[in-house]
Formats: sequence, C-alpha cells, structure tokens
Amino acid sequence: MTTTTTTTPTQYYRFKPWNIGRFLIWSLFAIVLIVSPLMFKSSLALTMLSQMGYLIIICLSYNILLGQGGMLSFGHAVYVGLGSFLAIHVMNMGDKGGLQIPLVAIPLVGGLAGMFFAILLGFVTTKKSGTTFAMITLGIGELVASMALMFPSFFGGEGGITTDRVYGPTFFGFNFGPQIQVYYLIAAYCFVCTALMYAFTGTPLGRMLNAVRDNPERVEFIGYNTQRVRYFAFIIAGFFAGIGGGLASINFEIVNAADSLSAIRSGGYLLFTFLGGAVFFFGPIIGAVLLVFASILLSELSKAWQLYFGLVFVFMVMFAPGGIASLVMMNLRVAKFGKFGRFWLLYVALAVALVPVVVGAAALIEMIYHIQLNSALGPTLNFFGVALDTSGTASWLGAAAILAVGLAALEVARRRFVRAWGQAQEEIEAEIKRREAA
Amino acid sequence: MSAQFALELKSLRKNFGKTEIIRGVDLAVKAGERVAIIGPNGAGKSTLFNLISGRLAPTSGEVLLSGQRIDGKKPYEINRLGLSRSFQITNIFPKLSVFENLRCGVLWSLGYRYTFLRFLSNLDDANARTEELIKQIGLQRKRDVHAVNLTYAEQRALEIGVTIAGGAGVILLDEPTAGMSKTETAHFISLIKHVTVGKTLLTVEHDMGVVFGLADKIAVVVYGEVIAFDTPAAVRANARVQEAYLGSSVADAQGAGH
Amino acid sequence: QKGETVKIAWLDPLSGLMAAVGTNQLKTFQFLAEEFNKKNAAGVKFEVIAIDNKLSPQETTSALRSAMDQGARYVVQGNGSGPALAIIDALEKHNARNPGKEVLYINYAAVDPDLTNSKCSYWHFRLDADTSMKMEALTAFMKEQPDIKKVYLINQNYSHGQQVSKFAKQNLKDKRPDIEIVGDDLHPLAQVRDFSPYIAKIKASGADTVITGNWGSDLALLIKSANDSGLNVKFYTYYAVTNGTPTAMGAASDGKVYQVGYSHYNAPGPVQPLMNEFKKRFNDDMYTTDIYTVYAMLSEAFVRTKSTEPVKVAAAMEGMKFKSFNGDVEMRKSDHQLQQGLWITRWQKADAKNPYSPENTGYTLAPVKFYEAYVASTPTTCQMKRPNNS
Amino acid sequence: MNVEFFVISLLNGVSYGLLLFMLSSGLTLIFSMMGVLNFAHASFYMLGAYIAYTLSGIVGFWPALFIAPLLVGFLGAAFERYSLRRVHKFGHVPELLVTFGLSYLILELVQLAWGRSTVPYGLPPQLQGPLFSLYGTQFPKSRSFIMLVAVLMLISVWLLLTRTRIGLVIQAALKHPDMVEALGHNVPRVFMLVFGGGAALAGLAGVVGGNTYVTEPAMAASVGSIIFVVVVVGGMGSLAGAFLASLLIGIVQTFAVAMDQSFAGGLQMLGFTVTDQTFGYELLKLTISQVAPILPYLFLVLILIFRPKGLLGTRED
Amino acid sequence: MLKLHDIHAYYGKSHVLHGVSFNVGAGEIVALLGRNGSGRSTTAKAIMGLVHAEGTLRWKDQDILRRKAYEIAHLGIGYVPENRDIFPKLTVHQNLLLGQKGTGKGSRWSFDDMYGMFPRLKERQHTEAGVLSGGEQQMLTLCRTLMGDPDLIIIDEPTEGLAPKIVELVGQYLKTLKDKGISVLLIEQKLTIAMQISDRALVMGHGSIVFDGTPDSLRADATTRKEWLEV
Ligand SMILES: Nc1ncnc2c1ncn2[C@@H]1O[C@H](COP(=O)(O)OP(=O)(O)OP(=O)(O)O)[C@@H](O)[C@H]1O
Ligand SMILES: Nc1ncnc2c1ncn2[C@@H]1O[C@H](COP(=O)(O)OP(=O)(O)OP(=O)(O)O)[C@@H](O)[C@H]1O
Ligand SMILES: CC(C)C[C@H](N)C(=O)O
Ligand SMILES: [Mg+2]
Ligand SMILES: [Mg+2]
Repeated sequence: MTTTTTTTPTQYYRFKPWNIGRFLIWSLFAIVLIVSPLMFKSSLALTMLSQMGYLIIICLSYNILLGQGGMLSFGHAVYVGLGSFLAIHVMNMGDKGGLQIPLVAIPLVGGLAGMFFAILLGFVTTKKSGTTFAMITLGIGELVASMALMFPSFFGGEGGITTDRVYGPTFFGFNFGPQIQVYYLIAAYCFVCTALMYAFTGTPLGRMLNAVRDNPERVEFIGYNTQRVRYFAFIIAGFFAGIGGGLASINFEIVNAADSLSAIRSGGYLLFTFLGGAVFFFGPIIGAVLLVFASILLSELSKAWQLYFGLVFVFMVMFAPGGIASLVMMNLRVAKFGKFGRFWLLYVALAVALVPVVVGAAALIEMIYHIQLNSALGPTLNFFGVALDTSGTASWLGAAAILAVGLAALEVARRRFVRAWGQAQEEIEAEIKRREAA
Repeated sequence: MSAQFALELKSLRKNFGKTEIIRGVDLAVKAGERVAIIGPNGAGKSTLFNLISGRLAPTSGEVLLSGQRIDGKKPYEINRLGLSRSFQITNIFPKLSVFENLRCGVLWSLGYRYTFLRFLSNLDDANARTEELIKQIGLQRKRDVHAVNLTYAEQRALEIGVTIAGGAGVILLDEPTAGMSKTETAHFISLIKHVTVGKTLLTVEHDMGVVFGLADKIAVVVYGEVIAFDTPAAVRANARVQEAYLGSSVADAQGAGH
Repeated sequence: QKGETVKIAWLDPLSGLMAAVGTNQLKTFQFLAEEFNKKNAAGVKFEVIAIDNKLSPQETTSALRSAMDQGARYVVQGNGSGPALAIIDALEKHNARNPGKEVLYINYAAVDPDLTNSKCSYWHFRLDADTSMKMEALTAFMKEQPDIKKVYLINQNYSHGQQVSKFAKQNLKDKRPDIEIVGDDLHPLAQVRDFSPYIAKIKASGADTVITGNWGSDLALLIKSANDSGLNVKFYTYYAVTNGTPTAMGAASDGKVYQVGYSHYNAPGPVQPLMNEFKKRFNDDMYTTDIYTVYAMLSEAFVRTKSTEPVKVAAAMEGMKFKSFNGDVEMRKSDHQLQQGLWITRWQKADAKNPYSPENTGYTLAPVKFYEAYVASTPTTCQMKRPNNS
Repeated sequence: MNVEFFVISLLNGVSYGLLLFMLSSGLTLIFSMMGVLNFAHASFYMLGAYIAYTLSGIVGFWPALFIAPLLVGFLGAAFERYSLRRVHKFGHVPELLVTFGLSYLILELVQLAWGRSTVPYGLPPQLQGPLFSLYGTQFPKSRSFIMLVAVLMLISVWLLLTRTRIGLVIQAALKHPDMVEALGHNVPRVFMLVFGGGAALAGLAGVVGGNTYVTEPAMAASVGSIIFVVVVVGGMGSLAGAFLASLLIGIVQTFAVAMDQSFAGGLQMLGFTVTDQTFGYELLKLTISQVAPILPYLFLVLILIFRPKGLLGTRED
Repeated sequence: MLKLHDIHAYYGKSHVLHGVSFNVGAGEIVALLGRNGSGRSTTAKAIMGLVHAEGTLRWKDQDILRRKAYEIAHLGIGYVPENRDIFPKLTVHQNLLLGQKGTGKGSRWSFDDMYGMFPRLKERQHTEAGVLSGGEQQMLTLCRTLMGDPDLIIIDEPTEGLAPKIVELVGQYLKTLKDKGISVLLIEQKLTIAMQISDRALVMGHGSIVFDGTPDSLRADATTRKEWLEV
C-alpha cells in the first residue's frame, strides 16, 4: 500500500563530501599513501611505491575511457609518454637556467602536454566509438611510436632524454633529490588526482559519459552531442595521463620513446586496468598496484613470468571478467547481507588447497625453464629454499604429485564453495525481493 | 514567420535507394494538440518520426518546429530546440539507475551542458525535477534499480520519462503501449495524458483504443502519404481509412471496446 | 679478497625484440662464470643475478634497484643504449648520493659512441668497440678494396642506424672520396616484413656494396631477400652473428658478407675451446666473447687492488692494461673505452683452418684482416667527472 | 622510374600484398564473422611455422603443409571451446583480452618448446631457387608459392562464405544466439569451427611464411598489428575488402620505398628555403621511403576517419 | 503431442514457473493467456530449452527436457519469440534462409509461400531486416519460423504492433496452419483474437496454470477472467 506521497517534501541525494564513510575511505587512502614508505624501506620498495603512485593516476585516467566511456583505447601510452617528454624537456630547460618551472609544477606541464595532444589527436579519434575508435587509437599509437624513434633531437633516440630533477630553488626545503621526497610528491599528486577523477564521475559530463557508453544513440535525442562528450572525456583522460607521465619522468629522470610510447605499454595499461576492474572506480588502483608487482617483482622472481602472467590473465578474464574489484564488491555484498561468516572457512580451505597447486605447478614450470635458460648453472635449482634436481626423476615426480594432490583438494573445496556461494546469492536475491515488496 | 503551428511538415519526402517511403507529406500540428498517427505496417510512420527528430535527413521537403526549419539538423540540435521523442523499441541507458536515466534527460535543458565543474548532487533544480519525474511515471520504488532490471512495462514508462524529462514542448511517441496488457495500457494512457498537458503530442499507435482515447486529431498515413487528417470521429467514418487500415470488424470491436 | 663472492647483476632482455640475443648472452655469462670460478687469479667466486629488463630503460632502473638490494655491486648490460644510459644516469646519482655503496657498470655491447663521449661516466666501462670505431676499421678495410665503387647504406631508423649511416658517410669521404654513395636508406626498426622493395632499389642504384648496421631479423630478412632475388653485392655488417642471421645467409651469401668485430668464430686464444664447449652443451653459438673480457678485467683488477670494492676497482681499471682472449688490451683512462684490435671477417665455407660453423650451416666467418687497436681508435670528447677522493 | 624498375616493383608489391592477405585471411574470417579481435592470430601463425618446422623434420615438408594447419586449427578450436566460449557472453572487450592472454601463453610455450632463438626452418628443395628472372632480378619460387596459397585461401574462404550459411548463422548468432539455436542451428559448434578454421588458416600461413622468411619467437609480434590494419582498412565483414586492402597496402608500400622525396624537398622546389633551422625540420626532411613501412597505419587512421566502414565494408561496429 | 508436467523454471536464482502442466494435441490451437509477467514467455522458453527447467517435458513421446534448443528445433518445434529477434544486418531473404533447416528440401513451405502470405516482405526482400517497420519485422519472424517446417509452432504475442487489418490476417493464417495439421501454442494479450481462433484456452497466473478449458467456458467463467486476466 502506498502512503500519501503528496505531503512528504521532495527528498534527494546531496553530495556530502564529508560524510563519514567517504571521509573514512579517503583518510585511509591518504594514510596508506603516507605510511607505506615507512613500512617498506628498501630502495626497491620505494621505487615500486613511487611507480604505483603515478600508475594509479594513469590507470584511472585510462578508465575514464574504458570503464566510464566504453572506449577501448590501444594508444593511451601516447598521451602518457608525450606528457613525460614535455615534462622532461621543461625540466632540462630549468636545469640549463632557462625557463624555471618549479619541480612541483612539472607534472602539470606533463598534464597540459597530454591534454594538448589529446585535443589535437582526440578530435579525429573520438569521432566514432567501438571498434573504429579502438583501431584509430591503435593506428595513431603505432604511428607516434615509430615516428618518435626517427626524431632523436626531440625524443633522444634509443637512449631517450635524461634530466636531473634537482634544479632550481628548493621547495620548502625539499630538493627532491632523495627518492623519498619524490615519493611524497607523487603521493600528493596521486591523492589529488584520484580525488579529482572521482569527483569527475559525479559531474554532469561524467554522467553523460556513462550514458554515451551505454546507449550513444539515445544520448543524441536528449540534447547531447555524443562526439563532444567523448572528446571532452578524452581530453580529460589525456590531461591526467600526462600528469602521470610527468611524474614518471621525475621519478626516473629518463624517458625513452621505444619504451614509453610503445603499443606494449598501452597494452599494459589496458590489461591492468581491466584486471583491476574497469566497472568500479577503484578497480584501476588495484590494477596499477598489480602492474608494478607484475612488471618488477614477477620478472625478477621468475624467468617464466610471462607464462604466469598469461595464465593468470586468461583465468581472470574467464572467471572474473569484472576484475579484482568485482570480486571484492561481490564479497562486500555478501558481507553486507551478513552472510560472510560462513565463507571464512571456505576461503581458508580454498587458499590451503591452492598452495600445493601453485607450488607444484610452479616447481614444474621453474624446472622446465631452468633446463632451458639456466642449464649453464648445473641441473639443480633453488626453489624457495628447496633444491630441485632437474636431472633426476624424483623432483619431477614430487612436484607432479604435489600438484595432483593440490588439484584434487582444490576441486573439493571449489565445489563446496560454489554451492555455498550459490546458496548465499539465492538468499540475498530473496532478501532483496522481500525488501522491495515491503 | 509566425509560430502558429508547433510542428509543420511541408511536402516531405524520403527515399531509401530507389524506394520512396515518404512521398510528400504535408502536416501542420497546432501547439497543444494531441495527434495520433495511424496506418498500415510499413506505411512510414516511424520513418516520419525519424525525419522529424533528425535521425534521418529528408530527401526533400521541410520540417518546421515553431516556424523554424529543423530538417537536416542533428538530433541533439533538434532536441535542444524543444522536440523530444521516444522509441518503438525501448531505448534507455541499461546500466544506469532509473534516477540517473531521468537526470540525464533533464541536464541539458537546465543548462548543465558539458560541465565538469559542478557536482550532480548539488544541482538542486535538476534533482528536484528528476524526483518529480520519477513520481510522475510512478517508479519511486525502483528509483535506484538499474534500468536493465526493470520489467517491460516499467521500461516503457522510463522510456517516456526520459523523453519528457527535458521539458520539450513537442513530444513524439512511437507505439508507447506496444506489448502492454489492457490494464497497463489504460494506466499508461492516463499517464501520458497527464505528463503531456499543455504540450504538443504526436503518437503512433496500432491500438485503436489508445488512439481514440488519446487523440484530438488523427493522421492516417498510407504508403508514405497522409490520406486523412481529421478528428477521430471523422476518421473512423472515412471509408478509405477503413479499407486501408482498420478492416471493418476489428475497427468496430476495438474502437467500441474502450 | 680470496674466497669472496662477487655478485654481478645482469640486466638485459629475456623477452621482447632482443630476447634471443639476451638469452644467449646470459648463458654465456653463466657459462663463463663457471669457467672463471674454476681458476681465476683473484680467487673470487662470481655469481650472476639475472634480471629481465625487457629492453626498457624504466624497467632497467627498477631492476637496478632490486639488484642493488640483493647486494650486487657490479652491473653488466649490453643491449640497447637506452637501458645503458639509464644505468649510467642512475649510477651517477646513486654513487654520488650513497658513498661507500658505489656500483660499477660494465657495458659489454651497447655501442652508442655517446656513452663514452658526451655522456661518459666514471662508473661506466665499455668493452665492445663503439659504432665509430668499428666503422673506422670497416672503412680502413674498404679503402683497400679497389673494386668498391658504389656504396649503398641501409639502416634502421633509430639512433644506432643513424649513427652507422653518419659515420659511414664521414669515413668514406675521408678515406675513399672516389666512392659514390648511391643510396642512404633508413627504415623503421623491426617494422619491415618484406625487404624486396629495398633490394629492387639497391639493384636499380647499381651499387656493388651495402653497408648496414642492421641486426636481428632486420638483417636476416635483408640478406635473405637479397639472396632470393639474386642481388650480387657485398654486405658490410656489424651484427651478422646474432641468432638467425647465419641461417639466413647460408650458402647463398658465400663470400659476400663481411663483419667487423673484436672477435670471431675462429679466434685464436682461450675462447676457441670455450666456444666449442658452449656449442656442445647448449647447441648454440657463443658470439658475445667480450664477456670473457668482463671476467678477465675484473679478476685482474681484484688482484691488483686486493679488493673487490668497486671504488678501488674502478680506480685500478682506469688505464689498466691487461690480457684478454684477444691479446693485450687497454681500458683507456680518458673515457673508459676498451682499446682492442678489430677483425674483419668474411662469410665463407668452413674448412680446416676455420672450422667453426654457426647454427650448423657449414659456413663460417673467416678472418680476412686484423687491425691493431690504434687503427680503429677514435678520439673522445669525454670530460669525466671523477670522484674527488680517489 | 624506368619500366624495368616499375615492373619489378609492381611484382614485389603484389607479392607482398598477397603475403599480407595470406596472413590476415584467417583473421578476416574470425574478425568479420565473430567480431572477435583475435590478438592471438599472429601467434597461431607462429605456431604453424614452428610445428611445421618440427614436422617437416619427421615427415617432410609436404605432409607437414597439411598436418600443421590441422593441428593449429585443432588448438584454435579447443581454445574456443574451453575459453573463448565462456568469455563470449561478457562482451567484446573480455574476448579480445583473453586472446591477448593467449598470445602471451603461446609465445612462452613456443619459447619453451623451441627455444628463444631462430630455428633453421628451411625451404624444401622444390621451393628453392628462382622461378623466373625478370630484367636480371630473380623471383623466388617460395614467394610464388605464397602467392598461390594466398589465392587458394581467398577462393576457399569465399566459397565458405557464399556457398554455405555459416556466415549468416554466425552473424545472426552474434545478435540473438538463442534465436538462432531455436531455429535449429548448432551455434556453439559453428563458432568453434569458424575459430578453428581461422586458426588453421593462420597456421597454414605460418607453414609457408616460416620458411620463406624467418621462424623466430618475434615473428608473431612483428606481424601482429599490420594484419589488423589489413582487415580494418578492407572493411569489417568483407573478404574482398581485405583482399583489396592487402594488395593496395602491398603496392603502395613497395612504391613508397622507392620515393626519396620529402616535404623539405617539396618546399624547396616551391621556392621556400628549408634548412636544419626551420621549424620541424626533422619531420620535413623525412623521405617517403623512410616512412613507407608505417604508411599502412597512416592509411588506417585516414580510412577510419573518412570512411569508417573501410574500403568495401558493410558494417561499422 | 506436447506434454508439460510440473515444469519449474528459473532465471539464475529466481524461480519463475512453479509447476506448469498442460498438453497440446496435434492440429490444435491452444491459447496461453495471462497477465504481464505471469510466466507465459518463460513457459515458451522452457519448452525450447532456453531457460533452466525441471519437471517432465515430452514431445512426440520423447523426453526433451535437457535437450539443446537446436535439437528441439530439429524435432519439429518452431518458436517465434516475443521481442522478434530478427537479425538486423541480414536481409529479409537471409533471415528466412536461416529459418530453413538443412537445404530446406521437403519442407511444407517455400519462399514463395511466405512472400505470397505477406507480399510486403517480397517487396522488401533485399532490405536489411533491421530497418523494416515494426509490423514487417513481426511478419518476418513468423515466416522465418515457418521456413523450418515445424509441427508445433509456439508464437509469443504475434500481433503486437500489427495494424488491425494485419492482425485479422494473422488470425486467418494461424487457422490455415491448423488445417495443415500444425499445432499452435499461441501466447496472446489480445483476448478477442485469441478467443476467436483457439480450440482451447489456458490461463496462467503466478507461474502456474489456473484455467484450462474451451474459449467458451472461459468466456463464461467471469471469476477467472476477473482474477487472472483483468485489472
Ligand atoms: N533505412 C531504411 N532503408 C530502407 N528501407 C527502410 C529504411 N527505414 C525504413 N525503411 C522501410 O520504410 C518502410 C516504412 O517503415 P516505418 O518503420 O516507417 O513503418 P511504420 O509505419 O512505422 O510501420 P509499423 O507500424 O509496422 O511500425 C518500411 O517498409 C521499411 O522497410
Ligand atoms: N531474463 C530474466 N531474468 C530474470 N527474471 C526474468 C527474466 N525474464 C523474465 N523474468 C521474470 O519472470 C517472470 C515471468 O516473465 P515472462 O516473460 O514469462 O512473463 P509473460 O507472462 O510472458 O509476460 P509479458 O506479458 O511481459 O511478456 C516475470 O516476473 C519477469 O520479471
Ligand atoms: C645485440 C646487438 C644486436 C644490439 C646492439 N648491441 C645495440 O646496442 O643495439
Ligand atoms: Mg513503426
Ligand atoms: Mg511475454
């Protein structure tokens, strides 16, 4: 039964930037940014954290296109990379005593550069959406990357352009020589840009971008020019991409065309944004973190990193097409309905079963790779402290056995989990129906 | 030019390749009039709507909106001039909530164009208007439900909601009640009547009950031509219309049934 | 220093465009480490930490950090001057900012002359001969070939290729002004899948000789295409040894391809048995033999300084004369560019004198001329900043 | 440009064009029918070359010519069956990404099985040496064979598309899979066959391309994006378009290599003084021949801007 | 011919049909009536194997419950869905071609029959089906299914969006089908037409059958009509 609605005043949602939940989340984000380098102190950890910082900006900017605008770009590295180049040239100008732009503003230079090129190239790129868009970005990406190699005076050829970020007057006593200072510069930008991009999702343009993604035709009939919407979004994405690029050049003090403009790099942004989860705003943040782990740690831990990477990727797309973020959100939903309790054990079981699978499979893979790559070092390899002998059968059989046991256990755990999960979802659906009806 | 007519079509023609689909349509609709367009399948009713709303460009002829020529303009330009349409096949934003769907429809008309310097949630006027719309189309309960998850009838209601959201003065509805049951249809007609008060309405319908219940005037389109444009009573009596479209028995049954 | 373990970080590609080259070089490093661990004057143990830098300068810097975290004080790298520059740059800063934790960079194959000129660094030592030096040797040889009349240049359009083209024109003008340069083509790196249009162009130009700095499939495909269309010219190359090119040359290139380098397949001295051993073990060819020099040089410096401390070692290596597989060599003090003799070799049938047959082709690169170090030596503009305390 | 050079270049252009078509015909099949941007296409090409290399060592080249594509096709079908099919319902982007992942896997597996360097996959004696000589330039048999294979592919795919309903079934199934099943068509099987078929075509291209050119782990990456250019420039859903685009790109690129003109030169002829101080000199001095191999990308961008359907395409999405 | 007994059907986790039972005999036109959302379309999909269903489902003495849709189609059931599902980028002719099974030889229906039935389709036969008018699309789907030569045809709201005159026509054609021995399961909203041509009427409510009888008895049964069909 509906009650009389005429008397109740119109209520609507208001943006309350300081509402508790949001405040908590953003503070947490800030705290994580602030304390991470205090917890992970090695120089590698610091590099990784710095890279995560600007990659978060880049992946989020990419997601403005992919997740929010439904535009699959194969050329995002163009805007990041050109931002880097412009930034580094301006830094060098400062170095040489020319135009002095303080280092803290250099990322903005990168941003403006990214924006400039997005304005320039985006005009033709965003005329169409879908496959046409994707292919134009692919073409432009290849063109820019190949051409850049041909112009050593601007792009520095194969060696790229180097700079020294320590120039000009200090900024409140910081000269940004030590990596830790750079990290905090990156972290500050990361925080602000993330907040800005989040804010963007709540603006009219941001919303219309979603509408254009969902149904461009209809958008035309409610007064908006879809091309315009895509174009503006592209420019904004270009701006943030450029900021990320600018930060990257501060971080590395070197940029190089073959590396930063290449299709592989663009592909990386795409893959990891997707892996993190393009459907949710925060997905790309996870993606950026993974990207750093994958590109730095994985390739150091194992020569087989591409294989692991490919496997993980294929399985992720097959079983969690919404990316990690969607997994998180699904569990949060379960938790919200107070049904998470029953999954603890199941998750533990899954994890326990997963260990032998990963260990067994990894041992086999590592042995195979060892034979191929490191045979110069003799037949034994050190696998997490265990010596495996690739010449004898024992190690092979052992690894295979572990894998088999693990797989069996995993299957059992998985079945249970799937059943429980289905059950929980059913209950939640029913619950929602009940609430709707109430 | 006086804006005596809200919408005026002057010898409008449209060819697809060699086939001529619209063969010189003249039609003048006064402001505030409710006009139903009927005609056999494939007569060109939807095509006519497409020409008016800018989805298609006419081969020749003119379309005037309040005296201003709009033929050949882009859909969004026409929309900004105050003409809005719905679709025969539901055409909404599936992954946005009902509220967001409607708010998208509202934004342009309130002047929030491509801005990214203000928060949606702070646009009080837009939000108020959206809430009002939700109430009008009776989807308060589904406010935050994604449009994909609505039932068919609810989607049709949302379709209308998005169409009227911008406050356009001229509304075109293409088979708004298709696929609804009798009771739903009846409910829907009153909804349409209610939300289009004071507006110019053109609607395509096959359901004679709806047509006769809703329209001040009926235009009959057959083979790309308007063969009659008159009051419902006159049209029903028109022998040519009966022959070309209604088919004797059904016309009586349905026409009277309501 | 006896009994100490010296960790050497190897930062080169195991994936991407140069994966094949990188993999081969890593094997060489590991293989030779084993050899040197058996017997080196310094009595140290070398351990190679291999990290895939994916040919990317950025990844290289991260890899470098990680290598330093793992305790490596020596870094080796050779593919691409991009990563090379990244390492130089990072070390300049790191070594200045972290006294007592200095790290040295030994470059075994990145041949951009800038690395020992405008961008030279105290912490960088190069063992390969750079592009300009190799061109000196190459043109010195061409000077004595009267049948060369028309030369065609074809190179990859990026810094290395552009430099080859530049030095070729410069040197030929000095040494053989009568030679006509009938073409100077630059093509995008690793983009050309069919070289026949270029071959048609070379043919139309009437060239009798082609100079190219191409490597990898850009060289293999170029030569293959030339052979297919029956183009009868001589190729003067830099990298005819890398994986795939010997197969591509095969019988058709008999006597037509020349290469300049600090070594060759049938080099005398201690590498010959090692190359054979390597081939036996891995069924692969060891062509980056200056890796031998890496170990030889380090061992020698350790002995001299009685230490493995990079700062001392660096000081000792400056201007150090030592013995490597190719005789006496000198690490020039002014720019840290190794001065060594260069060979011109020619692709021809393997025989008793030159038995080594790469990729089991039955052919080999046989030496036709050896140039002493001074011939190929080029001046440097390097103004090195040396740490003031040493 | 004299007649001799012109004729040889034309021949080179056509033969390169046919090579491109051979590489991309399988992709056209999959892309235009299933709408899947198959990033692993080039990997199947590579796989074909490697498998043929091993097989020809065992059974000889000619049997391998048939067996290797079958094996690759089988692998492709299996991939469709066990992976792509699951992903299909999530939309085009995940589909594309899963093939992206697959390309990583194939690359790694190939490197594991055959190592990271070039394998000596040589031509069979029947294909060695020149077929004929033209103005003193030889035209190798191997390239003629590629041309032949490309033409055969064209014919067979064309027959498949026009003589069977497979194309219709797939196109329809992309829109309403349930409906097509309800009309009595086994949609999953058709998808699997088409994907397998496309992979087999790629494999076949690998068998003949691998020994004419080089068989190495980088061979997939090196043709990776150019084949998309062919398919897109030709027009989605158009085999004839892909064929036309291949030839066009082949010929344009071949002739472009011969052109040493640059903007700078052009400007100078018009009376402008262009020196290395002029703004953008580096760009201006680039000759057409220097950019020839990347012209296809320019072509792609221009085509998509001015004619998003592609040369002979019928669809835009 | 077709026998449903205690059929339950689910969309993912939501349970939509709660035990549906009815039969369709040979050469019978059975109207399936009910309000929006009562589960009529779902019943059709359950028969075609397009939703997950449980219970007993038999056709010509074969169990077809867990069969794939294409197998069911080959056994002679044709399905005309409610949202038309035409293939927009294919021409009218190609749409019809897809309706055929195999080469189409031995079918009771030829292209000419279809074009004879709806001349409008013949005029548009080389047009992309996506641009057809709503009514033309409706005709096309009907014909497309007929091309597959079914023995039972399930039609979901065939008259939606058709001009009154065409609605009559469709009614006549359904009768013709019946005369050729084809059974029809007609899901309709428009009571008038359904009652005119059907042999039997079923009424659905909340996922189960609440009335099964002749049209006349339904007309007489005011309570059922009131409770399950109106308001
Ligand atoms: N883009 C197009 N290309 C070719 N023919 C078209 C196109 N659009 C419409 N037609 C044809 O024009 C005719 C009129 O179509 P329209 O959709 O306007 O009919 P309608 O009057 O709305 O019919 P209905 O009541 O059945 O919806 C149809 O025969 C249709 O096939
Ligand atoms: N794809 C779906 N997912 C979840 N629920 C669905 C889906 N399709 C239909 N339903 C639900 O199943 C119930 C029965 O739907 P069905 O389409 O069978 O009804 P119907 O009687 O055919 O009504 P209509 O007149 O709307 O066609 C409805 O409550 C509907 O909301
Ligand atoms: C391995 C070599 C072919 C690469 C070369 N050393 C370079 O610097 O580019
Ligand atoms: Mg219509
Ligand atoms: Mg229904």
